[in-house]
This record gives sequence, C-alpha cells and structure tokens, in this order.
Amino acid sequence: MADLTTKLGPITLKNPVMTASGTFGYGFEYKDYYDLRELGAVVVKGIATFPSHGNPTPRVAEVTSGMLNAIGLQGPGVDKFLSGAEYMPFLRTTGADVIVNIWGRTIEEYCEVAARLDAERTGITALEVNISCPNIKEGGVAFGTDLKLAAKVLNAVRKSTTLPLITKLSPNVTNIADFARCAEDCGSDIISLINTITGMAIDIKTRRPKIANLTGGLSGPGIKPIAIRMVYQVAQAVKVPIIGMGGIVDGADAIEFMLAGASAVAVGTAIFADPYAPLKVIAGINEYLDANNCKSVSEIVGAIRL
Amino acid sequence: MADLTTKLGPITLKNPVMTASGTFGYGFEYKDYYDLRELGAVVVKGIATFPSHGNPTPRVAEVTSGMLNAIGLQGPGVDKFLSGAEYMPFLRTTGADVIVNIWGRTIEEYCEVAARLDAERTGITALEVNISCPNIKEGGVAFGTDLKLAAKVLNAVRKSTTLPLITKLSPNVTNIADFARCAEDCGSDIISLINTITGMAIDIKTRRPKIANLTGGLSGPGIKPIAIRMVYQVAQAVKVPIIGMGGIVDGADAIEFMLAGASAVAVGTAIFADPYAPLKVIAGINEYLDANNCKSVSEIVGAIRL
Amino acid sequence: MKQGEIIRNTLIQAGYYRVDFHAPEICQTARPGHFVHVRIPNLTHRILRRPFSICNCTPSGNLSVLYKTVGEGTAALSELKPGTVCELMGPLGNPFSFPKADEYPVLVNGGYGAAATFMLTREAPNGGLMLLGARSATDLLLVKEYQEAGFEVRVSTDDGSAGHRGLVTDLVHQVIAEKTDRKLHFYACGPEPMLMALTRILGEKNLPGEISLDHVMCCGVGACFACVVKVKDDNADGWRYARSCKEGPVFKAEHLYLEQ
Amino acid sequence: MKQGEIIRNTLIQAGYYRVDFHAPEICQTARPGHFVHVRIPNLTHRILRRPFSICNCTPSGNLSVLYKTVGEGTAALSELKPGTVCELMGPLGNPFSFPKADEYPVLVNGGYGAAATFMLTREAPNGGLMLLGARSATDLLLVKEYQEAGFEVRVSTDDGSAGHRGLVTDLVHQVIAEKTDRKLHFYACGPEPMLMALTRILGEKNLPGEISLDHVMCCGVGACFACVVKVKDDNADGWRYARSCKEGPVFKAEHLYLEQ
Ligand SMILES: Cc1cc2nc3c(=O)[nH]c(=O)nc-3n(C[C@H](O)[C@H](O)[C@H](O)COP(=O)(O)OP(=O)(O)OC[C@H]3O[C@@H](n4cnc5c(N)ncnc54)[C@H](O)[C@@H]3O)c2cc1C
Ligand SMILES: Cc1cc2nc3c(=O)[nH]c(=O)nc-3n(C[C@H](O)[C@H](O)[C@H](O)COP(=O)(O)OP(=O)(O)OC[C@H]3O[C@@H](n4cnc5c(N)ncnc54)[C@H](O)[C@@H]3O)c2cc1C
Ligand SMILES: Cc1cc2nc3c(=O)[nH]c(=O)nc-3n(C[C@H](O)[C@H](O)[C@H](O)COP(=O)(O)O)c2cc1C
Ligand SMILES: Cc1cc2nc3c(=O)[nH]c(=O)nc-3n(C[C@H](O)[C@H](O)[C@H](O)COP(=O)(O)O)c2cc1C
Ligand code: FES
Ligand code: FES
Repeated sequence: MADLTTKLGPITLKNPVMTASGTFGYGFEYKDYYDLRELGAVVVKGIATFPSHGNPTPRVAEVTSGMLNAIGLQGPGVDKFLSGAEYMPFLRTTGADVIVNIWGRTIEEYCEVAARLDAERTGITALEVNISCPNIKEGGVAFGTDLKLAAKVLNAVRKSTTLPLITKLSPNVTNIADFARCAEDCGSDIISLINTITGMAIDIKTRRPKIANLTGGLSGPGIKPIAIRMVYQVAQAVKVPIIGMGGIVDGADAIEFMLAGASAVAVGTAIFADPYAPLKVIAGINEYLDANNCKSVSEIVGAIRL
Repeated sequence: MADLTTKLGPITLKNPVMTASGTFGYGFEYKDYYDLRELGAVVVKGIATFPSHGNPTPRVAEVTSGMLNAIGLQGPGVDKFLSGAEYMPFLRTTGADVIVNIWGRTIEEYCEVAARLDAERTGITALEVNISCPNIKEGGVAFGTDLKLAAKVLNAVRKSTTLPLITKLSPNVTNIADFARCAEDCGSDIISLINTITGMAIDIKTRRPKIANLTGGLSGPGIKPIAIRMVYQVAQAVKVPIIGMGGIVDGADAIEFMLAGASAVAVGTAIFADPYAPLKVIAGINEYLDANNCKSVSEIVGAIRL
Repeated sequence: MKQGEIIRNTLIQAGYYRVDFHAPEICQTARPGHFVHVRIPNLTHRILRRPFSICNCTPSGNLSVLYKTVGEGTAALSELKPGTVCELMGPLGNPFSFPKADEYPVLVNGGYGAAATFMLTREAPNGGLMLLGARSATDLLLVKEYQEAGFEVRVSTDDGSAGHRGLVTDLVHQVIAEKTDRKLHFYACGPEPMLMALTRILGEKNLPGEISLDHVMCCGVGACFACVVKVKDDNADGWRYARSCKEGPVFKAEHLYLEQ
Repeated sequence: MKQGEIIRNTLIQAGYYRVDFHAPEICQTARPGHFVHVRIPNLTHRILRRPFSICNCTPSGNLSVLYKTVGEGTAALSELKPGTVCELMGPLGNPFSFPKADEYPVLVNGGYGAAATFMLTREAPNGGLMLLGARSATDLLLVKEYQEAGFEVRVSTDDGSAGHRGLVTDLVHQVIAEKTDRKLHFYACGPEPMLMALTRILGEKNLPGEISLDHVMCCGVGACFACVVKVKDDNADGWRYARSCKEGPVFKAEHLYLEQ
C-alpha cells in the first residue's frame, strides 16, 4: 500500500481525492454512506454572503455522457453555513478536511465571504474561489473569463484571508494558462480546474431550452479529454499545485489527471451515479500505485512520458 | 414530405445535411455505399497548396462518447486534388454539390489554394476556410483563436476568390460571437461551426499521450451541448446563415442545431459508426417536419422558444 | 452500494412494465411514497440514475416498481433480463404520512402515480377510495390490485373509454360533495398539472392532502439542488426552493407554493 | 447497413472467444486478410466500430471471428447472446494475394493473428506451413484447425510450455535454412514487433512476404487517415502514409518503410 499523503502547497491531505463543489452538498447528505474522513477533503457547495434561491427550474438536463446544470448557486449563505446544524458545525464534528467553495456577485462580496470564513476558520482547511460566476457590476462577463477582472477579485480575496487559497478556473477561455498564471501571481496557493463548460440543450418537442437558464455547465465523463488537456497546459505554466477534475469516474481517470500534472483530484458528477465513487477512486489509485511499484502518490504527478 | 431545399446565402442545396470535412474523405471512399447526390453537399477533407504527410501515429484515440484526432491534415495537395481520378474529377461525375475545405500554414498559402480552386471551379459549390490551423509565421497561435489573425486571413481569402465562402470557426475561444462577427465582417457568406475542441488523453499503462501529437481535437456526441450553445450564440450575433455541427448522430440532433439557429448541419464522427448516418439524419429531419406540420425546413431555423 | 437482482421484468400492459428486484434491505424500511434510485447498467452513455416510486414490497424482500417507457432509460430497463443485478439507492425521500384511524384516505392518481400510493393500502386497514385518471382505458393501472386491497376505485378517462369522461379532478369534486360525513385526507401522485389543480381545490376547500411530485433528479439525497420545488416559507419572498428528493417527493399540499 | 445475427459466441480458451455471424453477403466475397468492422451495440458510450479479421466463412453464410478480450469493446462483444444482430461493414481491406501453385506458403502468426491467415488454407490446396508464436501454450490458437486443413504447424512459446522456447522468428530462420528447395512465400499477422522483425528478415534474405497490420481505425474505408502506416514511396521523402484499412491491412513486406 503506497503512501497517499498529498501535499498541496500549504496544506496536507491524507489522500488526493476530494469531492467537487456542488456535487456533494455539505457532506451532511452523505453522512450515512461513509465516514467523511475517508476522503482527502470534502469540498462544499459554493457559499456566498447571502442566502440564495438559485435559478428557476429545470436546472439540469442529462446529455450524452454528461449533464448540464444551472443550479445557480442555491445556498444558505455564510451565516447559516457557519451556524446551521447540517453545515459547518456538522462538518467540524466529522474531523474531515473541509474546503469551502466561495462566490460572489461583486468583488466586495467575494472578500466578505472570505473574511467571514477566515474569522471562524476552525475546521476549514482551505477556501476555493469559484471565479466562474457572472460579474454583475462590470457588465455580466464572468470573472473567470476576463483576465483583468480575475486579477482584481483574486488579489482582493487574497488580502481578505490568510487561509490557504485555491483558485478554481473556468474552462471557457481561449488560453487557460494565462488564467493559471494570473491566479498564481495573485497569490493563490493551489489551482483547481476545470469548472463546467458552458453548453445548451433544446427539447425538440417543446422547442424550449432544457435548462430554464438557457445555458448550463457541462460536466461528466464527456469533458475529461478537455480537462486533461487544460490540466496539462496549466501544469506547464505554473509552479503551484493543481487539483484536477472533470469527468473522473474511476481510479484510471484520476491517474490520467495526475500524470498530466494534477497533485490531487476531485470527483463530481460521478457521485450522482455512485455516491461511493470517490472511495472507489481512492482504491483505484492505490491499486495502480501498487501495481507500478510506486511508494508514494507524488511519484506519478506530472509523470507523463513525452 | 416537407421541402428540404436549403438556401445558404448565395448557395442553394437540395437538403440541409452535409458531411463534415475530414470524416468523409473525398466522397470517393463512400461511392459504393450510396449516391452522393442524396447529400445536401459533400464537404471534402482539408486541401492545401502542397501534399502533406500529416502527423505521426497514433493519430486517433477513442474517448467516452467521442474521439480525439490529430490527423494533421494529410492530403494530396491542390494539384492532385484537381487532377487525381479519386478526387475532384470523380466528384464532378457524381453531380453532387461539393464544398472544398481549405487550409494553409500562412496567409499566402490560404490565398493560393483558394485562387487555384477558384480557377478550376467547375463542380465546386463553395469553399470552407478552416481557420483552426496553427499559424507558423506568427508564433504558432491558431488563426482561429486570434481575432486579428483571423481577420487577416479571411480578408485575404475573400480577395482571392469569388466562390461562396464558408468560414469554419474554432470552438477553442472565450467568445465565439466575436469570431463570428469577424467572419461576417470579412465577407464570409456562411459560417460553419464547431471544429473540434482541443483535448488530450494519456495511456496510464505506458504513461504516454494517446495521440502522438500530444493533443488532438475532440469530436462526437459528447461535444454536442457545447456546439449547440455556440451555434445559438453565433445566431444571435450575425446575419449570415450557419452550418451547425458537433456530435450529430440522428435527425433529432440536427433539429436541435436548427432550432438553435443553424440553417444546415454537417455529420462528422457519426459516419465512422455508420456511413449511412447522413442519410438517416435527412430522413429524421423529414419525419420531424411532417410530424410538426412544417412545409419547409426553413421554418424551424432559429425556432427555439425562449 | 445496495444491489437488487431482477426477479421479473415484464410488460403488464401497453407501455407499462413491472420490475421486481430482490432488495430485502430496502424493503425493510420502505414506506408509501418512498422511491428507489436505479442505476441502469445497459445504458453506458447515460450517467444519471432513474428514480421510481416503490410500488410494493413483499415479506420475502422483493421490491416492485411499475414503470412507463418514456425515454432511453426506461426503454433500456425494459430490456433487462431476470438475473441482472442493478445498483439501487433507497428507500429515499420523505414518504406519505401514516393514515390516521379517524381519517378516510382518498388517493388521487394519474398514470404511474397509482404505483406511488399503492403501499398506503396496507397502512389503511379500513380501506379508502382511489380516484384514477388516465388518457384512455388502456392506461389505467392497478385497478384490480387496489380493489383487492379493499379500496373503492373510481376512474376517469380523457376519451371516456372507461369511467367518467373528463378529468380526475371532476371526481375529486364529486367525492368532496358526497363524503361530507368523513374526515377526508388526500394522497396524490400523477402529472404535474393534475397535482396543481388538486392542490388548488384542497386549498379552496381547506382539506389536508399530500402530493408526490416527480422532478428530474441527480443525487437523490439532497446534495445537488437539481430537483427543487417552490414551497411556502416565511422569508421575505414568501417561498424557497425545497429539494424534492429529500424534503419531498411528498409535500403537504398546503406547503406548495403555487405560481399565479 | 449489412447485418449479422450472432449464431454462436463462446469462449474457446482462456481470454479468446469465437463469434459466428450469419452474414451471407459478406461471406460471398470474403478472402483471407479481409476484415469486418463491427458495431458493438451494448457499449453506448463508445462510438467507433471494432475491426476483426475474418477467420472463416461457411458455404451457408456464417462468418467467424476469433477475438481476444483486451478492452471494453471486446469485453462487451463477449457478452452478446446468440440472436443479437450486429451491424457489420465488410469485407474490407486489401486481402492476401492468392498463393501461387509453385510457391510454398509459410504463415507466421502471433496470438489472434492466426485467425487472419486461416482462410489461406483453402486457397493453398497443397498445404503449407504455419509458424505460431505465443506467450504460453494456453495462447496458441487454431493449431488443430490448421493441421486438419493440411498445414504443418510449428509453435514457439516465450515460456517454453509448448514447442520451441523463444521467438517465432527463430522458427522463421530454421524454415528458411531448411526449405531451401521450395519457393517460400510468407504471410504474417501478429504483434507489430514480431511483424517488423519478420519484415527485416525477409528484406535481408530477399524473400517475398505479405504482412497484415493492426492499426486503430475509424472509418475503415480510407476516408479519415486514422490508420496510416509508413510505406516506401518514390517521393522526395522516400515514404508516405498509406491507409491500412484500404491499402492494407495486408501490405507487401518490401513496401513497408522501416524506421531505423
Ligand atoms: C420520485 C419519483 C418517482 C417516480 N416514480 C415513477 C414510477 O413509479 N413509474 C414511472 O414510470 N416513472 C416514475 N418516475 C418518473 C421516472 O423517473 C422517469 O420516467 C424516468 O426517469 C425517465 O427516464 P428515461 O431515461 O426513460 O427518459 P428520458 O426522457 O430519456 O430521461 C432524460 C432525463 O430526464 C429524467 N426524467 C425524465 N422524465 C422524468 C420524470 N417524469 N421525473 C423525473 N425525472 C425524469 C431522467 O431521469 C433522465 O435524467 C418517478 C420520478 C420521480 C422523481
Ligand atoms: C485489420 C484488423 C484486424 C484485426 N483482427 C483481429 C482479430 O481477428 N481478433 C482480435 O482479437 N483482434 C483483432 N484486431 C484487433 C481488435 O480490433 C482490437 O483488439 C479491438 O478493437 C479492441 O477493442 P476494445 O474495445 O476491446 O479495446 P480498447 O483498448 O478499449 O479499444 C480502444 C480503441 O482502440 C482500438 N484498438 C485497440 N486495440 C486495437 C488493435 N490491436 N487494433 C486496432 N484497433 C485497436 C479499438 O478499436 C478502440 O477504438 C484487429 C485489428 C485490425 C485493425
Ligand atoms: C450540479 C453541479 C453543481 C455544481 N456546483 C458548483 C459550485 O457550487 N461551485 C463550483 O465551483 N463548482 C460547481 N460545480 C462544478 C464541479 O465542482 C466540477 O468543477 C465540474 O462538475 C466538473 O467535474 P465533474 O465532471 O467531475 O462533475 C457543480 C457541478 C455540478 C454538476
Ligand atoms: C478524423 C477527423 C478529421 C477531421 N478533419 C478536418 C479537416 O480536414 N478540416 C476541418 O475543417 N475539420 C476537420 N474535422 C472536424 C470536423 O469536420 C467537425 O468539425 C468536427 O469533427 C465536429 O463534428 P462531429 O462531432 O460531428 O465529428 C475532422 C474531424 C475528424 C473527427
Ligand atoms: S436530486 Fe440532488 S438535491 Fe435532489
Ligand atoms: S480507418 Fe479511416 S482511413 Fe483507415
């Protein structure tokens, strides 16, 4: 059995497999399935300063080897997240590593939620900044697809907290490496990618979009080759460690991400097919490492042979 | 039986279903399967001024609900294309509408191949300019991911031919609408999209990239939601007609593209699973139109209900 | 993951199938209104589970589902042979409440909704009434089974091929007018327009009811917010989105927030 | 599209299966070295066909394929039951040449390569020699069948569990040394390193041979340039990429361009 301990810049996890934000709720929903400490970390659904209804329904549509979602970041808001029994207080009792995914509609909101979590940081291992949200003040373009806006929000969040910062990149850009370098320059300790790819589906019977929001984010096995490519490109561009995700279903998928340069991975949509998917990924990584005589999981990070 | 006649700016096709460049060779390879005149048009594999070996092997890798390819535009070159028995001379005998996909490594090469085809245009219905090729002179960035380069090449090609011009857009950009507007402004009569999305896959046994070229283009059913979204965005941005493609397998897929705003569609990767796929798509469109009491296929173009 | 071996999987009437899984663990705690989330193994390009109401459970641990083939998933399910083992999550969701001794249960169902309420027949030993709406006589499900379980069944069809010609809500009005001596308690599952119409009637008449809603689901356990339904809330907006997989699929009719 | 109903599909030895399709149209024109491109219906997240050599064809129109389960597609194929109908494209490719009366055919095979050359036994009425290499005795395929068809079979195994311990190319050297009185013509199919070694030997000894290569394919008909192989050419580079689905899978050994 190889050593799965995973060092990601300032943080150390017991293994490299976490849940992808938005696909594992707040951990609470899966508490009867397994001990959350088996996971490298629990990454919770995006948290904002305010409680949020999210988008109108339908919010999801299944597509070939994937799904579209436009949940629209429904959530309890940071106050309830820090106080409600099924949120952070519950997570603290589990002893699991917790990464809190954060978002805002303005730079100020990003900073505020970061600062609030910083102030009550017990049990929080890191913050993950989701910059794929539409910016409302500056014309609705997503923070994560505009380099200048991305730099602004990331610099500001960096000043709002001393917690380890993960920046989660949007794949909906021409050059992902530019955004990775931007995140690194702005003081991110870790980079995670990919978030969902903007897609659309139309019901040909009703002629209506299958997602009330018109477009939604594509996730699942179909996007893996795009995610692997982007993780590779980012690994060539920056020195900070990478959390890779996008379509991971099994250990082999995770290994592929790690060979491309990811130090850790997150399992998202696959959890809907199988809540135990993250544990199966851990087991699969272990088997691969053993079969390949690797003593430590770090040996395979970036170990693609060109 | 509805009227399938399809007007695309300056050209009129008997139906809206063509083959996607690179997936149907030069038509010749499928001549024993069916009469090529059954197709809206045959779009041939990309042609350059020179014969080209293409990339080293392996060039393709199957992935979940899709495939990666880096054929690297192997081809006979324009001279042989115009004279060789299995190329244009064969196509002329079929009476099918023929669209010639063209590419180059420099702006000059694009113009030269366009001019050569213009000069021997008998049987050529239109040219499709593939701008997803890496530019060699200007630092290797793809023409299709840099607005200034795209404008340069498209303006130059426009001056080299009076044949109807289709510009084929790359999906590997932050804002596809910008590129569509650029193509329209540069005099393109029609816009086609999407080309493949850059992806990567790694063999975890050998740790080598599954594509010798490292990255390849992702195609097939998995990319359809991204393609539909981009077709919709382009349809909102320009007035010229659109040829939609990306993951079309059946009539329902084609209808989805047309509702999003495509006036015609191309079937690519699905041909590998079933050479008859384009004909099945035509039949499927017909059935849908009949079932929905549409007299003409044009009725459903852009007919999404918001 | 819990496993369920398919014991039978047969067409019961045009378009409708019954599949029985051997799933003793799920049967132990299953209640009317609960659902199972089924992973369909022979559909490898589809990634989500399919939710189905638990129609019945036998003491020997066989769990039956009645399903209509509407798309790729249900078509693929219908092709599975006995012996196939499926992964099941369940029992999931918030079930119907236990019928109270002093109440008269009135079930209002459309299509396969009849499956969702069937186990209530066990928990209502004094019987009750089942109102079943369908397009046509051939779409009526479980009529004999409800009768055998001691329930009176009244049906309506759109085309008049069986029972009342018209909507099942017409029958609801009739029953309300007729059973003035009973404390009625409604339980319903079916197409959303029917459920919304029923909710309105119950609101107007101030009658208690529980409504089981079918929304597209991903996680099935309350983690993803895919399946939400507007329910009344005392926040500023007067409503919130409740997760129908966890807080539902059964909601109290008076909690549902109806759009104007 | 041509259809082939599965008549049988059985494990023949550890890891190897034989599937018979009823495909009379393909059988009519199939020759040794031809392949069929099979669409595997129960693998809906995989979009490409799988190519397999046509191992044999019966007068009644049954086409058999021997296959090794190496990945998802072949595993899914092995689960198909008789009665399943598959879409087949074929016969595809450039087959082996007809053995000439004055030549002595020597087949050199590794693993399932033995299937690709099997129909040559029909076209070589005077028999011939089959050299078969495998990892171990349990990987040897079709030995009895070749013998019954009048071919002498010599085997080599990596582990010495049957025949010569070592490489099949050792047997090639032996045969060349031994059969100096015959006009040898080689036909080969198997793992690429073995085929390349054989090509080198044939080049050195100036002996004729035909090599069937397995490259990943998409279209199978020469349209996509996925499956290319370097062959000699009189252009400036001395080579070009030939499409192995159309110009191959069988190439003349002397045409193959070997990298240094
Ligand atoms: C709590 C609950 C209980 C249900 N009980 C039953 C039952 O007892 N019998 C029965 O026949 N059906 C029942 N349904 C509906 C059933 O889940 C759908 O018919 C089924 O998911 C359709 O799958 P498909 O692949 O055939 O259809 P497709 O249209 O191809 O499915 C596409 C996607 O939409 C989802 N979807 C489509 N229709 C529905 C729907 N009505 N509800 C939820 N998701 C849907 C699918 O799960 C899938 O993710 C229930 C649904 C819910 C939420
Ligand atoms: C002309 C020809 C004849 C063949 N004849 C036989 C035969 O008679 N018996 C037999 O067992 N196998 C034969 N093969 C190999 C067979 O095609 C592969 O074993 C099979 O495609 C593997 O599919 P998979 O999904 O199980 O493997 P996976 O590894 O999951 O397949 C992934 C992808 O790679 C392709 N692939 C993988 N291995 C090969 C290979 N060796 N050759 C070509 N494509 C490959 C698959 O088709 C698929 O597209 C032949 C191949 C060719 C080209
Ligand atoms: C239903 C759903 C909700 C999501 N919510 C969030 C979120 O709140 N914040 C975030 O950063 N990413 C969110 N994501 C994106 C995932 O975390 C992940 O980046 C993406 O789904 C790709 O991984 P996958 O293919 O394994 O799902 C969500 C994805 C899904 C499917
Ligand atoms: C093997 C292969 C070769 C291709 N070659 C070309 C090409 O020469 N020129 C071009 O513009 N597009 C080429 N394409 C892109 C297709 O024309 C099409 O845009 C893309 O594959 C998306 O459609 P699909 O998902 O239906 O295949 C190629 C695609 C494939 C799979
Ligand atoms: S399906 Fe995920 S919250 Fe209900
Ligand atoms: S597989 Fe397409 S050219 Fe050979």
